[in-house]
Amino acid sequence: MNNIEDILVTRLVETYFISYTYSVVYLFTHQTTISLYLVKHILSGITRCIQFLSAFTGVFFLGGCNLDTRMSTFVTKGPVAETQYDLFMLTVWVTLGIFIAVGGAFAFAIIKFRERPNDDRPMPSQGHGNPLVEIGLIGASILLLVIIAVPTLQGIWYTHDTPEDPESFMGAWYSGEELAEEEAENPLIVKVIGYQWWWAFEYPQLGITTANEMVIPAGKVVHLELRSFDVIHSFWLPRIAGKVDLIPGRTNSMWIQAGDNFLRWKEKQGVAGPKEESPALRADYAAYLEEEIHNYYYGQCAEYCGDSHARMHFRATVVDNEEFAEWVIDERTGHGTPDGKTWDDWYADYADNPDSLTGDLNEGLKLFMGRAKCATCHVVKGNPRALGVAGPNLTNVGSRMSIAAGWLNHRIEEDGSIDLKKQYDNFYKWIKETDVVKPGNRMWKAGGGGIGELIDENGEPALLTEDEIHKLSLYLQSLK
Amino acid sequence: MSDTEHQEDGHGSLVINNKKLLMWLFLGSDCMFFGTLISTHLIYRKLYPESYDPLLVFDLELTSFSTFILLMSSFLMALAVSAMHKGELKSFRRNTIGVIFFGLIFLACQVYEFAHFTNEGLTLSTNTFGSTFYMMTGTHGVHVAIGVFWLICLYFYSYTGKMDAHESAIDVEVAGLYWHFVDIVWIIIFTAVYLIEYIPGLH
Amino acid sequence: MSQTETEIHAPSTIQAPKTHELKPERSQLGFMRPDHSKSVIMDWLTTVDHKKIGIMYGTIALFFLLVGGFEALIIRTQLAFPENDLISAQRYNQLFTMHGTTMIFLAIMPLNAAFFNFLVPLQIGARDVAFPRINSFSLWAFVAGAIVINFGWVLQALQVMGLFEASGPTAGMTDLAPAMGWFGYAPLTGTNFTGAGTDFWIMGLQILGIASLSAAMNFVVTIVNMRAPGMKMMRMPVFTWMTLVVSLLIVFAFPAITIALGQLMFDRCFGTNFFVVAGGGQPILWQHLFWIFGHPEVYILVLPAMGIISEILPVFSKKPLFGYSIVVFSGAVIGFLGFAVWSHHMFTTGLGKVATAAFSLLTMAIAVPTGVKIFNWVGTLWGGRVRFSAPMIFSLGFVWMFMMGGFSGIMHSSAPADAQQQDSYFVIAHFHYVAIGGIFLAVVAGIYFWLPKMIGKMWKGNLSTWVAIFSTVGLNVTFFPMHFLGLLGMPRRTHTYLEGFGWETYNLVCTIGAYILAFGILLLVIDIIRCFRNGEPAGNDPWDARTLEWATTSPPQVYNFAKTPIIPARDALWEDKYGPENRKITYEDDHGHGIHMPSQSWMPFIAALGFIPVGLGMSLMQAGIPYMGYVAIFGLLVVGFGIALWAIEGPGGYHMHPEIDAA
Amino acid sequence: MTDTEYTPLPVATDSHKDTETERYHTFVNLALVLAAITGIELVLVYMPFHPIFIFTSLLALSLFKFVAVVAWFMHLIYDKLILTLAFGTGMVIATGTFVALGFLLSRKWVDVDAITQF
Repeated sequence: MNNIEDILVTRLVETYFISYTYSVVYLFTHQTTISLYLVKHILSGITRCIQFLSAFTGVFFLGGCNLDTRMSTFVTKGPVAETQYDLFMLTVWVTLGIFIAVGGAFAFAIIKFRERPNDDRPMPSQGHGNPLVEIGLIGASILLLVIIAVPTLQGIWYTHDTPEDPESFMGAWYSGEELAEEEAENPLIVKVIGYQWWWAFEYPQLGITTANEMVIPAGKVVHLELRSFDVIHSFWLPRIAGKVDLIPGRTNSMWIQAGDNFLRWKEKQGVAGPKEESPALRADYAAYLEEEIHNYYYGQCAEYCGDSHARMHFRATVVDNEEFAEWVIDERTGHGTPDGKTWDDWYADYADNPDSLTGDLNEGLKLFMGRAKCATCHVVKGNPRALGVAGPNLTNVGSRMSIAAGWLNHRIEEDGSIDLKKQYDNFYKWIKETDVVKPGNRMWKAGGGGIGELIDENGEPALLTEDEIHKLSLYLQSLK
Repeated sequence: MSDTEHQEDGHGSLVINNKKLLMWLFLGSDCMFFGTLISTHLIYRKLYPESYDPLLVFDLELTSFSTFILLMSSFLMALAVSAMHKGELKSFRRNTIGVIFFGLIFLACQVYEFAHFTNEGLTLSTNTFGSTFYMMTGTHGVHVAIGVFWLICLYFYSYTGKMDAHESAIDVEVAGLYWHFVDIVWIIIFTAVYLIEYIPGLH
Repeated sequence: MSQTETEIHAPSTIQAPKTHELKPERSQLGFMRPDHSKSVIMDWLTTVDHKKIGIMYGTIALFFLLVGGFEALIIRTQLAFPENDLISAQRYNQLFTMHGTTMIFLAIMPLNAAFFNFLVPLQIGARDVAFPRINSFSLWAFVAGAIVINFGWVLQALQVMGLFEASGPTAGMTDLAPAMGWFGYAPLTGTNFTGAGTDFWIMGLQILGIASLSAAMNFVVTIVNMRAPGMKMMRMPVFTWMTLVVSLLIVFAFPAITIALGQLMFDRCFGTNFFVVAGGGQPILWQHLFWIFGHPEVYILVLPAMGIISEILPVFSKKPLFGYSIVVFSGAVIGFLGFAVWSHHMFTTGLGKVATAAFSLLTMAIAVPTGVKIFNWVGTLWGGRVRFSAPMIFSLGFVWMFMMGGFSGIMHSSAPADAQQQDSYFVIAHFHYVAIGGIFLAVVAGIYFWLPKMIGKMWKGNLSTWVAIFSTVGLNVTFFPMHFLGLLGMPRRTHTYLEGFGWETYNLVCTIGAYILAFGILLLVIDIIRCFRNGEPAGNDPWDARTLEWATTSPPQVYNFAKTPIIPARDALWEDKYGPENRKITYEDDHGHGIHMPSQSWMPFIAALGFIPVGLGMSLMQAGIPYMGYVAIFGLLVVGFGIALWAIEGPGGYHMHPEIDAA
Repeated sequence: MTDTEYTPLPVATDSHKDTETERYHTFVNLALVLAAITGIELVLVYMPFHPIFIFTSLLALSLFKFVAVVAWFMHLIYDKLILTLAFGTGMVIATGTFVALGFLLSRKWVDVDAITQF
């Protein structure tokens, strides 16, 4: 091998080492400035050429390096995700240590012991190893793993069982009515059921069901029961908790909590004594929930579940206790008819004299109940004849920030309100081309019952017209 | 049969006959096959103890009989291998035909059992019990059938005059190992699948 | 192929002491054996020579590596931009399923098998493997499995060209290519969710399992029994040791998947309830059975890579492997522990606290022997004289990248942390660092190291450096950002994603990286072709190597060693070259008998090809096409007859007399 | 082997014959024992003992039968250790897997509503 090649290859190896140290290090420097200084000291002896390379790597990652994103596991908003994140960072620090030690030794060995041109060193000694070194290294690696293992075990125990937190018992915070006596000592329970490709959220204690967008109170433990209707799905709300699978034939459970409870929050604030209690503290705590926790969270199915797996999102809105109670009442009440008639009257007119029901909303409702066959699969609370359970519950669908299991969004990110124009477009798009938005969807083709299979009296295909879709969209938008 | 090609070219470190080692490895592997099948069966039994009562169809007398038959065939197989090592071709044939005969009886019992169970309403698709039971015992039955076929081949091969006490003894021994394995699998199945169902009040 | 040169090197029989013409003889069936054929095709189809079989494994595996890489490129292109609609969701799902299946079963495993086949008999000083015809059977069964598994693509291509339509008798042919992920989680593999592609996948994997099992048993017997005199277990090269461990893993792990696939096939074809929820089936059981196989499979893939590296590092440091016995022992421990950690793939399935904790700790435990290997590699370099030849560059890259993959592995072992990482792009990053940074780089290192031995030609020029630069840079640009993608919440196996989740830049960078990596692989292919076409003769020992395979000619003669070597020490060739007098290799006298060579045979080829009608027949029968059950039975008969005739035809064999050449 | 230079070995040496005869007696005795054990098993399940006792006894008896066949009929005690290792590894892994699966899959999380078969 000639000289130039030798140098080239040495450079190549150096480049490996340096660019890797730097890029891994960059991840951690994001956390604290202290570590940045530390790393700077470690890197201080490195030449200009290397600094150029690091700068290159830095720019490369800086470009896309915003860790506070919608589904980030870095910026956590709940004790479960926080525990998981802390453990992750622990493993990161431990492996970083090993990386620096072993990688350093490795790089040193490569550079120090490389063959030089006209090398006249004697033949390396043909030693077969050193038992003491071996055993020492094995011991050291076991020790390092114990550092990870102990908190891991604590973490497993902490994140596994729903904690008995008196503040989270329904009786302690839920102000709404109609709560069975024995439920007062339970946390809020939500049954999560996965379907291809949407989510049902049932609140058995409150007798309500919603779909794709769950609502939970801030700072309270929520117990989730996870089931699947067809194939395996996985419930993942990254900022609040890691995932647990929904497996057909089996019931899994997990617990989530958006934001800390009062006790944990106090500990983090460094307030002396767990018994410490004062209205001012309570107010601070409420402000913490209000500012940091009340929000709209993004989740997604994390286990491959067929064609439209990528489009199986869900959302969680975290609200305060009062808002939660209001939301429950809203859900329970459901919807009346478009022009305030009773449902009985409306149905009487619908049967005898449908033409008397005019206006876009009434037309939309007629389609909903009739030609478009929506009511065979969807529930709209209040409407006594919309009782189908094969599809998502549409009660208050107009208040949701997204439709089609989170795929079509109309939330204005700045203030969290609904973009009505966008919402209309989304409904329109969804009804018009369900199969394009979500390939394989049963709303489009359900073996003869889907809206992509609608037929007229002669058995000819007769999809919904643009006008009909327009009216249906308006009607659905009015469900809020 | 004569699968080993050139073990003679193996060198001084030859530890053990190639074919024999191959067969033992296969049997080790087969342990995992049957381990998986039996695990599946027992796990579903454990998960759904009430879903099906196998005593509705099981017939312990018949199963014990076929177990006994299989044990005895294993005994005869051991004698056949021993005879082959001693170079007693006649004794080998006598014992082998006995093994084949017993193997066929076992298969007949199993066919009868399957037919009987099906008549009683237990099929592959009735429930998990049916699925796991038929697949497990069926796989075992296929093993027995292959063994019988193999022994029949060896039996007729012994008339070609190409058998010798050295290489053919190994061939017979390997076939014998396979046969014994089929027997021990049945020993486990007999206890784990049949007998324990009869213990009163275990579930 | 230049392999025909081997024939020219074959000893000229005219000079043999007994005038011993090499002519084909009749088998016990009365057919002419296909030995000494002038037809190259016939020679390769019927060969039982482990070297030719190895080369065929390697060639086919490289082809599938390119196929799988192409599939990956389409996947990455689709993901370059949010809400991209380059390909449909279904096509994307087929692509990632087949990408995984192809890479694992049709690229990496056979690449490893190529090295096993070519090297193990040479490294232990044997003439061939213990059962040469079973070896040939394994190769062709692998080919049959590959055809069955990829048959869906063929049909789909025909469909696109308008030559095939799912109607009439073929109306049941939906989902032509498999689309349920390479671990096929039930119940997505059930008949209500997926179509014919799943059947091709099941049957193809089943056939590949038979191929792997028969090959693995063969290698165990070979390594245990066929070692040259003096080649004690603790004198074997580490690569041979890893082959032994991997073969045992295959022997004990594959039955689990075979049974699971059998149960699944019964569910689909005969209405059983193993994984059908309504009938009481528990889909979770599939996951357990799959990973009982699947985790050892991970080590089946990676241990040979570790073996290759353990061979190359000593050669280019001019030092023996540091801590040989502990490297060997840790390999065995990894293999054994590999059976006890399967549920760490299932931390999110709700195993319960105790089981989660147990599997979490066991997974951490398995990091220790893996770490030991890395320490020992560093120890090997330490104090040596490191030469940066092509194989060494890739080996050093391997240690580096494999370490990265190992670290994210440790992160996974902490079950609560894994709850965030599982099924996200973080996992993708982890196992691609292991698979590309680890296995692929090691295999490339192995190709650069051993190709001169295989074809007798030396590499030309320095393209290898560029291969190294492009593939490692490409690999890192592709997969390093994926750690962030996963931690920012992007689930794997999603055919598209919405804007606004902070994933756009990372995905674009990953895609660019994938093309850089692809360019590196393209350069590799070019380099291999250049070596074949323009390589200078390599000589027996171009790298100043240490192990026995370098003691024979390049390429080795059909009989490997003219005389059986007697091995006095570990690193036999090195001791022979530089060691004291009492450690030189001596050779056995063959007493003028010549070398007994096994005869070639058509039967393994025929028996293995019978698997194609079995696989396709069963799959198409499930899709409801008439008479396909008979096709499957016909295939089974072909397999059965092939094996029976193979048994009856007798092993045959002939003698060669290389001593004249050797003199 | 169709090796032309192959010379068939003498059929068997006397000592070889003696060991085979010795084994013959072992085999006969073992066959009797195995038959007897099967009989005992058969009776045992109908005995009014505690189920756990019967279960344990059955386990022990079938284990004995298993080991006996493997050791004597299959010549494992006469053969090289490596064969025991090859088979034993398979047995250990299979048993371990079975036990682990038994612990991992339990009735308590079965979603009975989803199963329509019964």
